[in-house]
Order: sequence, then C-alpha cells, then structure tokens
Amino acid sequence: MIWLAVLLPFLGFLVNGWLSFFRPDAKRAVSVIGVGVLVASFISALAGVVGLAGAVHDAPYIVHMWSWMPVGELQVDLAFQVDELSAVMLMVVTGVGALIHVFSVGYMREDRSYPRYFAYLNLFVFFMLVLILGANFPVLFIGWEGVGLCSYLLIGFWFDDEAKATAGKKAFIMNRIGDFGLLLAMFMIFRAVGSLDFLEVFDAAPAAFVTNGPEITLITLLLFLGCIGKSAQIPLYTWLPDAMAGPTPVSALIHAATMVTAGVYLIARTNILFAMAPVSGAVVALVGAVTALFAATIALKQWDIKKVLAYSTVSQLGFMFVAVGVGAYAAGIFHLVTHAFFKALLFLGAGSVIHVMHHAYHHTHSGEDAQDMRNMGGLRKFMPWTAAVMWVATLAIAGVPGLSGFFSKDQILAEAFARGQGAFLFYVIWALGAVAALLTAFYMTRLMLYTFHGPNRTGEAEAKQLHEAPWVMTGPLVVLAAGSALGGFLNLPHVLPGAGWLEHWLKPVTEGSVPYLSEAHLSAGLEWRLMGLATLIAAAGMIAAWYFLKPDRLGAAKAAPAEAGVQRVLLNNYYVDELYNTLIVRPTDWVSRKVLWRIIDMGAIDGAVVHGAAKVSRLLGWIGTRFQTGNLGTYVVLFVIGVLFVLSAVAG
Amino acid sequence: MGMVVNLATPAGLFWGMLPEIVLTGWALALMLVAGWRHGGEEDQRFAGQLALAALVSTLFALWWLWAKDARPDGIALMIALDGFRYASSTIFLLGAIMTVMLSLGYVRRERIHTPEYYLLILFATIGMMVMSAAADLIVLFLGLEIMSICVYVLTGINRRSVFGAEAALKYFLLGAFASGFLIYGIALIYGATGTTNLTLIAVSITNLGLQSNGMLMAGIGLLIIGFAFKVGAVPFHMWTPDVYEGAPTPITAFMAAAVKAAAFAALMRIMVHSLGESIGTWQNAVWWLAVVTMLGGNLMALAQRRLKRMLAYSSIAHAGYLLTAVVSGTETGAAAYLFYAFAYTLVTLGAFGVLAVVGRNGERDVRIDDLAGLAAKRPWLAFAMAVFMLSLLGFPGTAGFMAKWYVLMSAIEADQWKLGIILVLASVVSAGYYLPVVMEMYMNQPITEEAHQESVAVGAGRWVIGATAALLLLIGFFPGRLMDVSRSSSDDLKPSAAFTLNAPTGPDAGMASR
Amino acid sequence: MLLGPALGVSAILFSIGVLGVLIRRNAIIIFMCVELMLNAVNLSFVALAQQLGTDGQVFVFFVMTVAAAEAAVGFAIIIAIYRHKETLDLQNLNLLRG
Amino acid sequence: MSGFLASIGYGQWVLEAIMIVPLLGALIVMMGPSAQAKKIALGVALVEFVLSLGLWWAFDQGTALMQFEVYHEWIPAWGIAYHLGIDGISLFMVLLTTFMMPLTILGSWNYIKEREGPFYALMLVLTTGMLGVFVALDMFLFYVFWEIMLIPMYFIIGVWGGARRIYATIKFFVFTFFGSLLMLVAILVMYYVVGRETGEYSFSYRHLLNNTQYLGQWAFWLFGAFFLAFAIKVPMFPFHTWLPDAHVEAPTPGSVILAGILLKMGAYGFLRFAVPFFPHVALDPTVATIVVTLAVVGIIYGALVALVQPDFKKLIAYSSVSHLGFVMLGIWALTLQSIQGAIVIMINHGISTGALFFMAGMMYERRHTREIADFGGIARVVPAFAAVLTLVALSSIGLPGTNGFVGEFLVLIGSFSQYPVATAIATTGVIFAAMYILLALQRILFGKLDNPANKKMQDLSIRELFVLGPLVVCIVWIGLYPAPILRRVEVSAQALVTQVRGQLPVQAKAIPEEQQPLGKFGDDK
Repeated sequence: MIWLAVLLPFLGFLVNGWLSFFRPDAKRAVSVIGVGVLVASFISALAGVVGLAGAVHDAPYIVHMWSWMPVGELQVDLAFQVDELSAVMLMVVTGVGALIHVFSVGYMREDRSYPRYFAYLNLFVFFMLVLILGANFPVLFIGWEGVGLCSYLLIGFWFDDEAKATAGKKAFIMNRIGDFGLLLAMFMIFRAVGSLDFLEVFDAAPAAFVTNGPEITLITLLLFLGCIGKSAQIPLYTWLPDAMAGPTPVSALIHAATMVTAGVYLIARTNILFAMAPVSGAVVALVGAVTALFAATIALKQWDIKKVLAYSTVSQLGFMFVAVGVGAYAAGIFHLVTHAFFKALLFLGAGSVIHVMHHAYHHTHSGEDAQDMRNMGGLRKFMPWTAAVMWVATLAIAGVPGLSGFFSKDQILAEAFARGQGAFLFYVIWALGAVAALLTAFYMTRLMLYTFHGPNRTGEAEAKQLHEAPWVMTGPLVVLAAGSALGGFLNLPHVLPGAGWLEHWLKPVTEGSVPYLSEAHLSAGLEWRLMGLATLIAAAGMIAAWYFLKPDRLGAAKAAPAEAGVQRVLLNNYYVDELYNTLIVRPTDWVSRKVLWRIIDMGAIDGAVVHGAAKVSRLLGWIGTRFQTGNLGTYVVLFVIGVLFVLSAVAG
Repeated sequence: MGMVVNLATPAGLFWGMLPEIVLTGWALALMLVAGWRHGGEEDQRFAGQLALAALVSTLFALWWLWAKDARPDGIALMIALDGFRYASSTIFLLGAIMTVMLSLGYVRRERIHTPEYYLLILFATIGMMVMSAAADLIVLFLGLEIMSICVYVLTGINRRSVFGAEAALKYFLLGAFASGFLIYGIALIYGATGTTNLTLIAVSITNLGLQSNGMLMAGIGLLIIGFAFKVGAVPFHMWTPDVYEGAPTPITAFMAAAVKAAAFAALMRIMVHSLGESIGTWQNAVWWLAVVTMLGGNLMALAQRRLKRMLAYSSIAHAGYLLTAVVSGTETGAAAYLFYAFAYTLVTLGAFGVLAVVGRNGERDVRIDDLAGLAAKRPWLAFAMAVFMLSLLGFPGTAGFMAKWYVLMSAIEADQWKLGIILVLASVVSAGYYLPVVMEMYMNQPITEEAHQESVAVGAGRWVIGATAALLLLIGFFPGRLMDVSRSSSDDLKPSAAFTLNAPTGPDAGMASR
Repeated sequence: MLLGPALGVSAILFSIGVLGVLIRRNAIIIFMCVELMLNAVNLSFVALAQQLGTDGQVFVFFVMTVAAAEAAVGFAIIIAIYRHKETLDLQNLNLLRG
Repeated sequence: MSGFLASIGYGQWVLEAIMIVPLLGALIVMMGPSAQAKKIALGVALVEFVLSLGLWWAFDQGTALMQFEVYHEWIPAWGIAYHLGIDGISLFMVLLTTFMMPLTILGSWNYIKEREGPFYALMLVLTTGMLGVFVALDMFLFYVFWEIMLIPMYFIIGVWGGARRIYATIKFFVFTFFGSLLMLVAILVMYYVVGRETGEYSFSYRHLLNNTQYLGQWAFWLFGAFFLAFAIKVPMFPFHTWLPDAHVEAPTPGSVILAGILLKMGAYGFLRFAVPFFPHVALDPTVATIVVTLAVVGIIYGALVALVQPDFKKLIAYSSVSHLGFVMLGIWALTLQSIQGAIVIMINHGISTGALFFMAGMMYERRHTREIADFGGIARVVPAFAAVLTLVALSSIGLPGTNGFVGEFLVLIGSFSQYPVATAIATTGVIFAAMYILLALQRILFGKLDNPANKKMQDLSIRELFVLGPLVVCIVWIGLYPAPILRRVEVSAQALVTQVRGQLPVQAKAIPEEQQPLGKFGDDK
C-alpha cells in the first residue's frame, strides 16, 4: 500500500504535466486528478500506518523496489522504509498536503498555468514522500533534492517576473550548499560503515564510531549543514523569505508544513549519530535557538504578510532544532506536526486574504501591493471565517494554553531547561527560546491586528470587492483550525493524564540513542512552573502588542513614512542579503570573470602559452627567412659558418 | 643467392651496369633525335615520349636485375649490386617518369620548346643511378657531378625567365663551391684509409683503429658538408628556396624528390656501409644538422605566404626528418630512408603537380590564399592536394605517416628518443602551414567567381596527381609490402663483421699506419 | 717526403679559394675561386697518391674533367644571366629571396 | 535474446560489421544524390545502432577478458595487427557512440544546408574512427584511429562551423596533434624496451600490458607522454582552452560529437592505457597529487568560468571541463566505485551535454544567436523546449533521480576514501554547477519575454522530439536503474583496480592459461 501512496502523486504529476501541454484548459480534470491522487494517497498511507500500528513487529517494514547502485560493497537499493517516524511524517505530508491541494483549487483557479501548477504540486508530494520513506541515505537524497527542485519550480512559478525566478534560484543554490554537507556526510558514513542503509548504519554506528569522537562529530555537523540549508537556519535562511514569491499555497505546503521541516526529520532519523556526538547536538540546539530569536526580531517589523509568516517559520524551525539538538526528538517531531497545522493554516489564511485583496486591486486596476498589511485592516468584517480560523492559529503559535503550540513549544523549552543542569549552555538556549516565544506572540498579534482589525485601508473602490473566499478555500482552513487547536493532545506533558503518546509511538526509532543521552528529568513542580512561565510569556507578548500597536493610526502603504534606525535594519533583514552579496556573490562573479576567465584562461593559458608559442614560432621563422636575402654573399657566409660548425661537431 | 656477377670482367660490368647503360643509350639516341627535330611543340612532345619510353625501359632493366638478385663476386668494386641500389634507383626512375609526365603538358603551356629539357632529365637520372650504385668514392663523385651539372642547367632551362637564370647561377656557384668541400673530404678520407672503396674504408678503419684519426674525421666532416648542401640541410639550405622557386615547377619537383633522394642514397650508403662502425665520429654532427634542419625548415616554412616557396622550405624540413634516419646509422635507418624517399617522391610530385595546375608562369606568385574555395570548384584536385598536405604532415592513413613512423622507429631503435621528440615537435609546427592549405581549399570561399576556371589538370599530369594521391592512401593503409621491400633491400647494407675482419688490406693501406 | 708540406699548401690554397668566394662579388671571379679550391684538392690527391697508389691520380683526372664540364655549363649560365641583367655583380642578383 | 544472437554467430562478426558499415555507408552517401544524403546516413546510422545493440545482450558480464575479438595480420613484420575487442570499459563507449550517431544525424537535419553529401559521409567516417579508438587492442592501430578521426572532425568544424571556425579548427587540431605525437614516441619506446626484454616485438596491447614491469625508469617519461595526449583530449585544466573555441564554432552535430564522444577518448585512454601501463607512476604520490589537484581545479574552475559566460555553447563547454574533472578524479582514486562512477559520468556527459548542445543548436536555428542575453522568458512560448531543457540541465548538475547524480555520487563516494580533502573540495562543484546552470536557465527561459524576436519562436518539432526523446529517456533510465550498466562494467573495473593496485597482470590472474587470447593468436601465426 505504501508504494501506492508514493506512486499516485507521481502519476498525478505525469497526467497533469501531459495536460499542461495538450489540454491546458481542462481545469476540471486537473482539479480532480491533482486533488484526487493526494486524497487517495492519504487514504492508502493511512491504511499503511494503521497496518503498521496494528502489526507486531520489531524491525521497520522495508519495501525493496529494485537495486539502484550496486557497486562492490556499495549496495544501494531503491527501497522504502516504513516505521513510526515515517508514519508520522506520512500523515502530515499527505494529510496537510491534501488540504492544501483542495485550497489550491480555489486559489489558483484563474491562473493560466493551472495544470502545470498541479503537476508541480503533485511532483512535490511525490518527492517529499520519497524523502521520508527512503530506506537509505541516497534514496532520502533523491527526495531531498527533488523537493528542492519542486520548491525551485514553484517559487519561480510565475517566472515572467525576474525577481521570482531569482528567488527560486536562490533557494535551490542555498539548498545545494546544504546538500554538499549531506553528501560529504554520506561519504564519511560509507567510509566508516561500508553501507548507507539506515538500518545497517544505525546498527553499526555504536561499534564504528567513538562517542564524541572527531569523526562522528564531523559527520553530524555535515548532516546538520544539510539541515541548515533545507530548513533555513542561520546562516542559510535568507532564501526562505524570498521563497514567498511563490503562490501562497506553495508557501503553506513547502515552505511551512513539509519541506523545510525535512532537516528536523533528518536529525530525528539519524538520532543515534547525533546522540553520539554531543558537541554537534549542542551546536544544533544553539543554532536553532539563535535562529529562533533572530528571525523573530525580523518578523517584528515586516509589512508583507507573507514575510512575517516566513520569518516566523524560520523562527519556529529554530525551536524544532533546539528540540532535536538537545536530544528531545519526539518533542521536535511534535512541534513539527503542530507547526504544520497552524503554520499551514496561517499561510492559507493569508493566502485567502491575498487572494481577495488581489482580486479587489485587480478589479480596479490598482498597482497597490496586495500583500502589504498597511493596505489591509478591518478585514474581519469582510472575511469572518478567515479571521476566526486565523485567530485560532495565532493563539496556537503564540502558545496559549490548551492549543497545540503551547504544548509543543513548552515541551521543547522544558527539555532544554532540563539539560541546563548538565551544561550551562542549555540555560542560555532556553533563555533565547523563551525570548523568541515572547516575540512570537507579539508579532503574530501584530499581524492579526493590522490585517483584520482597525479601519479598512484598502481604498474606497476596492473595499466593495472584498468578500469571503469560496468554500474550497475556507473548508481546508476549518479542518486545519481543528488540527491547530487539538494537535497538542498528541503529546501532552508528563504531568497531565494521557501524556507522551507521540513520544511513546516514536520510541522504536529513538530508543537507540537513549544510552548516549544524558538523563534529563524535570520534577513535576518545575514542569508546572515552566508551563506557567510559558503562559505568562504568551500573554505578555500579546498584551504588549495590543497595548503598543495602534492599527487605527496606521496609514496605507503608499503614504507610509520611511523607516529609520533599528526599524529599518529589521525591515531589511539586518542587511544579511546585502552582506552575502558583497562578501560572496559579487567576489565570486568578479574572480570568475576577471581572474579566471580573462586573466588565466584567455590571458595566461591562451594568450601567453598557446598564442605565445604560435607567435614565437612565426617570429623565429620570420627571423630565419631574414637570412634569406637573395644575396649569394650571405649564403656563402652562412655556408662557411656551417662548415665550422660541422667540423667542430666532428672534432668534439 | 641470385645471379653472381664478376665485376672484373667486361661482361660482368655490362650486366652490372645494365640499367645505366640502357638509359645512356636512350639518352644518346634522344640527343640525335633532338639534333634533327627541335623547335616545335610536336617535336617537344615527341622528345618527351621518347624520354618516357627510355625511363620505363630502364626501369624494366633495373627490375630484371633485381629479380635476378644479382650479387657481386666478392666485395663490390666500383659498382654495388644490392637491393639498396635497386630500390633507390627505382625511386629515382619513378620520380623521373612522373617528372616527365608532368612536364609534357607543362612545357607546352609555358612554351619551353627545348628538347634538351628531357635529355637533361635523362642524364641527371643516370647520375643519380650511378650515385646509388657507387661502391667507390670516385664513382660516387662522378655520379653526383653528372646529376648536378644537368640539374644546374635544368634550373635555368626557361631562357625567358630571369628568375630561372638567377636560380641557376646561384645553384651552380654554390653547388660548385660545395663540390669543392665534398671532394676535399674524399681526399682526406682517401688519405687516412688509403682507399676509395666503400667496403675497404670500413675495413681500414676497423683494422687500423682510425676511429679518432684527425684526418679521417676532417674528411668525414667535409664529406658531410658536401652532402648536407645537396640535401639542403640547414645551414647549407640557403640555395633551396631560391632555386626551387626559380626553376620550372616539374623540375622543382624533380629536385625536391629525386635529386634529394639520390644524395641521401649515397650518404646513407657511406654512413651505414663504410662508417657505420665508426658512428661515434659523425653521429653528433649529423644529429645537430638534423635538429636544426627540422626546426629551421619548419619554422621558416611557417613564415611563407607563397605556396611554392612554402613547399621549398617544407622540403628542407623533410630533409631533416631523413637526416634523423641517417643519425641512427643502422639498416633500419636505411630502410626507413627507402620508404620515406618513396613516399616523399610521390607526395612531392603530386603537390608540385597541383601547383603547376593552379599557377602560371613558373607559379612563383601562387599564394596560399589563392587556393581559397578550390574544393568547391575542383573537388578532386582539392582532394588530392589535401591528401598531399596530410601526407606531408605525416598524418595516419597516408604514406607520409608510415614513412615518418619508420624514421621514428629507426631513431628510437638507436636510442635516439630525444631526436624522436624533436621530430614530432617539428611536425606539430608543420601543421601550422600544411593545414592552412587545406583550410583555404575547403573552408573559404573563392575570391572571385572566375577563380580556378583554368585550374584543370590535363593529360599525363592528371594521371600523376591521381595516381600519387591514390598510392599515398593505399600505402597509408597497407604499407606492409612496401615495408618488407624496404627492409629486405637494406638488409645487406652493413658489411658483416666476419667480412670486415677477414678482408685483405693493401700492403700500403692508409696514411695513418705510417 | 714532401707529403706534409704538400698537404699544407693544398689546405692553404683551398682556404684561399673559400676566402675568395666569401669576399668577391663577381660571378666569374667566384667561379675562378671555386676552381682554385678544386685544384687545391687535386694537389692533395696527387701528394697522397704518391704514398697510397694510383687511385688518387685517377681521381685527379676525373676532377679535372668535371671542372671542365662545370666551367662550360657555368659560363653558359653566366652568359644567360648577363643577357637578362647586364651585370654579373651578385649583389644585384636578388630577385629570389625571403 | 542471447540465444538468438549466438545462433547467428553475432559475436564473431559484430565488430567487423560495425567498423565497416559506416564506411560503406559513407561511400553510398558520397555517391548518392545530395538531397538523399541525410536519409541514407540516418538509415546507415540506425543499422549501425541496431547492429551494436546486440552487444548489450551478447556481452558476458562475468569476465574481464576482451570479447568479440577480431584479429587480422596487418604489418606482421613489426608485430602490428588489426586487433579489436571489447570489455566492460569499452562496451558502453561503443554503445554510446552508436547511440549518439543517429540522433546527431537527425539533429543536423536542418542545420546543415550546404554540401550535405560530404557532411554526412564525414559523420559516418567519424563513427568508424571513434569506434576504432574504443575497440583497438593494438597500440599502433589505436594511434591510427586516434589521429585519423581528427580529420573528419577538422572538416566538420572547419567547413560547416561558425565565424571563427578556422581559428578554432587549427587550435583543436594542433592541440590534439601535439599531445598525440608525443604519445607516438612513447609507444615506440615501449615497443622497443619491451621487445628487447622479452624478445617479442609487438604493438599488441596485451603483450605490452603484461610486460610493463620491464619499463623501469622509462615508465615516468612514457607516462608523461601518454598523460599529455589524454589530458589534452579530456581536456584537463590547463589544457582545455581548445575546447570552448572548438565547441562554439562547431556546427551543432560537431559540438554534440565533440562533447558526447571525443572527450571520452581522453578519459578512456587513461583507463585503458595510461593507468594500467604505468601503475607505479600513476599511483606515485607526487603524480597522483598533481593529477588529482588538476582534476579538482578543473571541476571548480570550469564551473566558475562557466558562470560568467555570455555564450550558451561556451557555458556548456566550460561545464564539460568541470564534468570531466570528476571523471579524472574518479580514475585516479582508483576504487571500484570511483572507476564505475567515472565510466557512468562518461556516458552521462555524452547524453546530457549532447542534449544541451542539441538544444543550443535548436536555439541557434530559431534565433541565429547563441548569446544568453538575447533570450529570456521563452518558456512562455516554447514550453516543451523549456521542459526538456530544464530536465537536461538538472541532469547535468546531478540531480538525484537523473543520470548525472549516479555518476557523480559514485565517483565522489569512491574517491573519498582515497582523497578525502580533494573529494570534499570537488563536492563543492555541485554547488557551482547549480549556480551556472540555473543562472543560464533563468536568463534563457524565465524572466520577461521582452525581445520581440523571441515571441515567434517555434516549439519543438516532431523531429526534434525524436532527437531529444531518447536522450531524455536515457537520463531518467540511468538515473533510476543504472544497475544493468554497472553490472556490465563491474568485472572489468574490478580487474583494472586489482591489476593497478596489485601490480599483477590482470589476465594471468583472472583466467586459466589455455583461454588466454594471446596464446590463441600465437597459434594462428
């Protein structure tokens, strides 16, 4: 059944791809196929997972397709592995994926490349499934790069806009930098273990590596480099905000719910390796915490609704890395799942808003930015459903008790705090996370206030066009809202009844790492206190936003004054893009063009050596013919010189 | 063993020199005919046909002797009877035949109505055959001079051409000058060894231990100088471009192919047969000559814009390659020479034949660019020229490659791999001037619509061009037979060791013994 | 025995001939110098033949014959060039060069 | 299938046939009417492909010995023979050649408009020449083929090429000629050195290979000569500058053949000759360091220079330098994975870069420009073209699931155990590759369709689909299921590794005495 779940999206891609060339107007067929394969895939995945849950097993269920790269001791099969971890991911990907597909039917309805869009989306799901189901590193890598490809294609979906195409390219290249690390990690693993199959590697790891040794540390750091690229952590996070150039459902699916969390998945998958390398774990956690805070600060000052969410995603991913970094793999996956719900919901809600805004501006032929929050305001009057579900998601992400985000985020911070007893660093990480959580509550409230509350700033004519999105769009939102609200019950804290279901479910995957992890247990009291603190943080953030921000006084985007000082720095993402441009991109271009091509290639090799040799030959020949004066006297002189030369050669 | 000829008897001498005698007879007859009939176009053609008949019949006489495998009774006095002579004489005769064939149309076009033209070719050929047959320095000298004097005249045979006259004068003065060195060298060798017989020279050197004798070494040096001039080795090459440029084109081809081959035949025989054992005395000098000739010839050819002069410099370069074969001082070198000379004769005759077709008035001013677009107008002519250029370049699939390969083998067999490397580097340079010819023909458009209208190969000349191109390709792919012939022909060039030790020495042999 | 001196004189004569070819400009004089070289060699041959047998003497005759033939041809060529250029100064004969 | 092939005696005549068919075809093309030339040539090339396809089944993947051998005396006096054979290393070079030729001819259909007869005849002659290089088992014969296929290529570039074709051809010719002539000297030195030691003078590959131990001090210099010849052909940095010029000026089919097959000859030469002949030198730390450094420099350098090329064909050309750097790294790492990977890259590069050049040609046919800047946004008007170009480009940068990944992955994973640092640096090549390819894609396909001339571009025609279709199929097929190829190569690659690393003559180890082909041919003499 599992292979069916993988195959169906691929078939969808093929059929939709075919349609995009030959029947571009057959939107109904495309919708049916595009959504249908996802739903079918979800169902077959569900069947598979149910089967897995019911089965008595002590090893993951492996599906061998065929032998892919059999070369000597390197035996790589195209094989899928279904275990508890991939089951969770499977449900998220197909479930959330299906909802987003449904949403897309409404969102993309008027796009001229509708079949192409669904072809890409189906292809993405296919690769994502390959990623999470791959039974060895290379197969994972197919999915890993495949989703990157789809991300590239979908970010640049409206490729007529140069900036959007560039954003796609940037995403791909930054991902490739990460992939470089992943590749090297694979090489090192193969050299050490002689295999790339997950099961074999993880079985052999305790014997093959020295705990906390340089080799395992390097391997895990390289793996983490891959995660940094894929999951947009410092320093490779800048592609994700740019990736908002793609259609909003794409942002929801790829750049919030699924693909960007692949890094978290990878660390959870290779938990034994990371557990054996505590230094790497600390690095992961620290990078995660710093990213969480850093991105949250930037999100404070963004005006583009999607940009806020993008930085928020980066920040939330940071939380997940804190979790997997400190060894709380279940907590990381837990946050991954809840984040998939509420962030997909936020994006889709924002998509809904943008859709409507865009429609309105399009109707009046206005060139205003449909994504700028300064142009919105008071939308809850026009789009009550959207406003309501987005509030659910906002409360969840802000960490209001009872909602999913509260539990998952609290668990991460608690786990980090618990490790603080062993090393002070983890207290720092906890503190960073806590501040980030505070900021999260603040900027999310800000987003909601500016978008849905206060007076409407859209414009007189446009305001008449504003209305609620169609049911194909709001329907998925409602489902996701339910998930956002209730997702927390998957893994309740220890102090509550029915706690730790997800943690228990993932036990078979993570238990190999247990011996290497330091015992970290919080007393029930401390856990309660931390929960209380988290509640306070969420409340403080939201109240601060409510208190400080005055949506009533905000002007429309075109009338907005230029930002200054810290605000400008934040608005411009701390000028990191400019920094990269100056330090890396332009020097590379300059060196390639001026030094390598002009000086070395054309100058030194071609000019000096190749043409030089030719010119010297011609020059020598020309000099030789200068003796050919036509004058017998010259000839005789040379003749006599030759005579002396030969006679001396014979004598000597 | 084949037919044994006692060269001490008149009959033996007659049979031993049968080809030369046949050709001389024909030449005398032609002289008579020319005395009666000269002046008109018809007479000229008749003389040409007679010359052709003479050369062909001589070739058969030669081959008859070869087939009989005629050998001397004892050591070769005055005249050598061996495969090397037959093979090399065959090359000269083929060269002469093709020269005559090219000339038939050429002299008519250029209005050279002097029957002596053919007569001199015949006599020059006799000289060459004598050179390759010489077993004695006296005979060798005679052959050389017979050939040279005829060629001096042939160079200036077109009396209307001031260039021909100038070329002839330069050639003559320098040639005579070089002859002086050659004959002085012979005198010193004679003085040191007490003999002019090539076999006995080897014997004397070994028996008297003359390897480091000053007089001998000076003699060898002067001898090398004399030959270096004849083959056009740098720095004795100065006459070559001027003379090749000034002479009528078929004569240029004759000089580049047969004259050079004859000089090399004699040089090879002396170096391998007489001086093979004392290789240390001369190898260094020839080594350097080979190097500067290869590099100099190729580099200077690179600077040329005119086709005829380019081919002249290219022939200098090829003399360098052949000198490489000489450096080895082995039978393999001699065999390589035979193969190379054959291939080079074909390609030279062919290339100059094409030049004669595309040019007028001595072809001095045919520039390489003038060939532009020849392939479109005259595909077969261009194809033949391309084959010639690639063969000159030594490209696989042509005889030129096999020849160069053979020379390289001889050099490397003699552990002269440095020379081998220089040879191939020089070949790379040569690509710089052979390829542009092909490029102009195939890759550029004709300068005008009328270009190449008159470039039509006619009559026997067409056969020469066609046959040489075909043969070059054929030998390029199936060189086996020709290689066997080359090898077996030069097998007995080196006197056997036993023979060297047992041979009688004259009672008063050698200055150095005193 | 006068072999040594004879060879010495021969060498000197030969060198004079070479020198003459080197420094003179007139075609006929150059040719005379070449003849001088040939005759110098003849002197060597004759001197050596006294010691080594008749081969050398035979050689001398051939050299003389060849020299005669060369002279005939040579003068013909010189006359031909004179017809064209009306000079025998070799410095003026450089149409062919490069 | 193999039973059927055996029943028709396929193994006995296949090599003879595939060598002679193109030559006969060339003759027919020359003699037939010019208008029919391309049809005849296509037919011949297809026949050739079908003929050679049987090798896939007939090839015995269980042995490292030469198969399908052909032996005729050629110049017996020198121990030269017309001796051909195929093993796992050459098998796919042969198949690649015969596979590419029909596509190339089909791809030249509209590009070549004048002197069609000679063009297609040359293409067919070239086929024989290239096949000869890959199957020759006699050093003399190898050299002859090696050089002789320069000539058709020389004419193809020079006669049908672009504006600076003369410069490009002579550069191409002289570069190659220079290297190969030094190799010629080396071959002769080997011949004599081995001949003197063993008493048997022969240019036979096997004879020389089995007696390399006699080369002694010579080996270093001989290796140098071989290295130069092959490195120029590959081309390795810094011998690569002929390549961009030749590629840019060549007509589309010329570029395709040049990139697709000719460049493989250099790498093949290393695998077949330079490394096995001189294992001590090749594995010498200094030599290995130099070669691996050059390979890695080539990877990075080629990619970086490709990044700034304004001309699409030049960009592809420099990317070839980068790709072949991987091949060289794989060859020198000399592990089973890296060798196999190198061979797979050689196949891939033929397919992917061939396809890229086809597409560059299609762009040129439509717009008469190769400047990347002249395009932009054409994905809107030529969606099918854009789709194929994207796929091919992705294969070129080694996206997993395409052929490019398999080769690069195997090379890198195999090389890592030998040269970890160099491999790590080489791996950054995947980043730079993404940079230049995506930049090109973006500038050509994406962005605003603001050049009016581009608005009328035609999408792929049926004929062009037939050209690109097989390549696309191969890209995906090799990407997902390369195992059949890897298995066919494995034994030969393993034998090569064992022979070079173990310094043992491979034949002596692999099979019993009476099966040794040298003995078999000894009886013939």
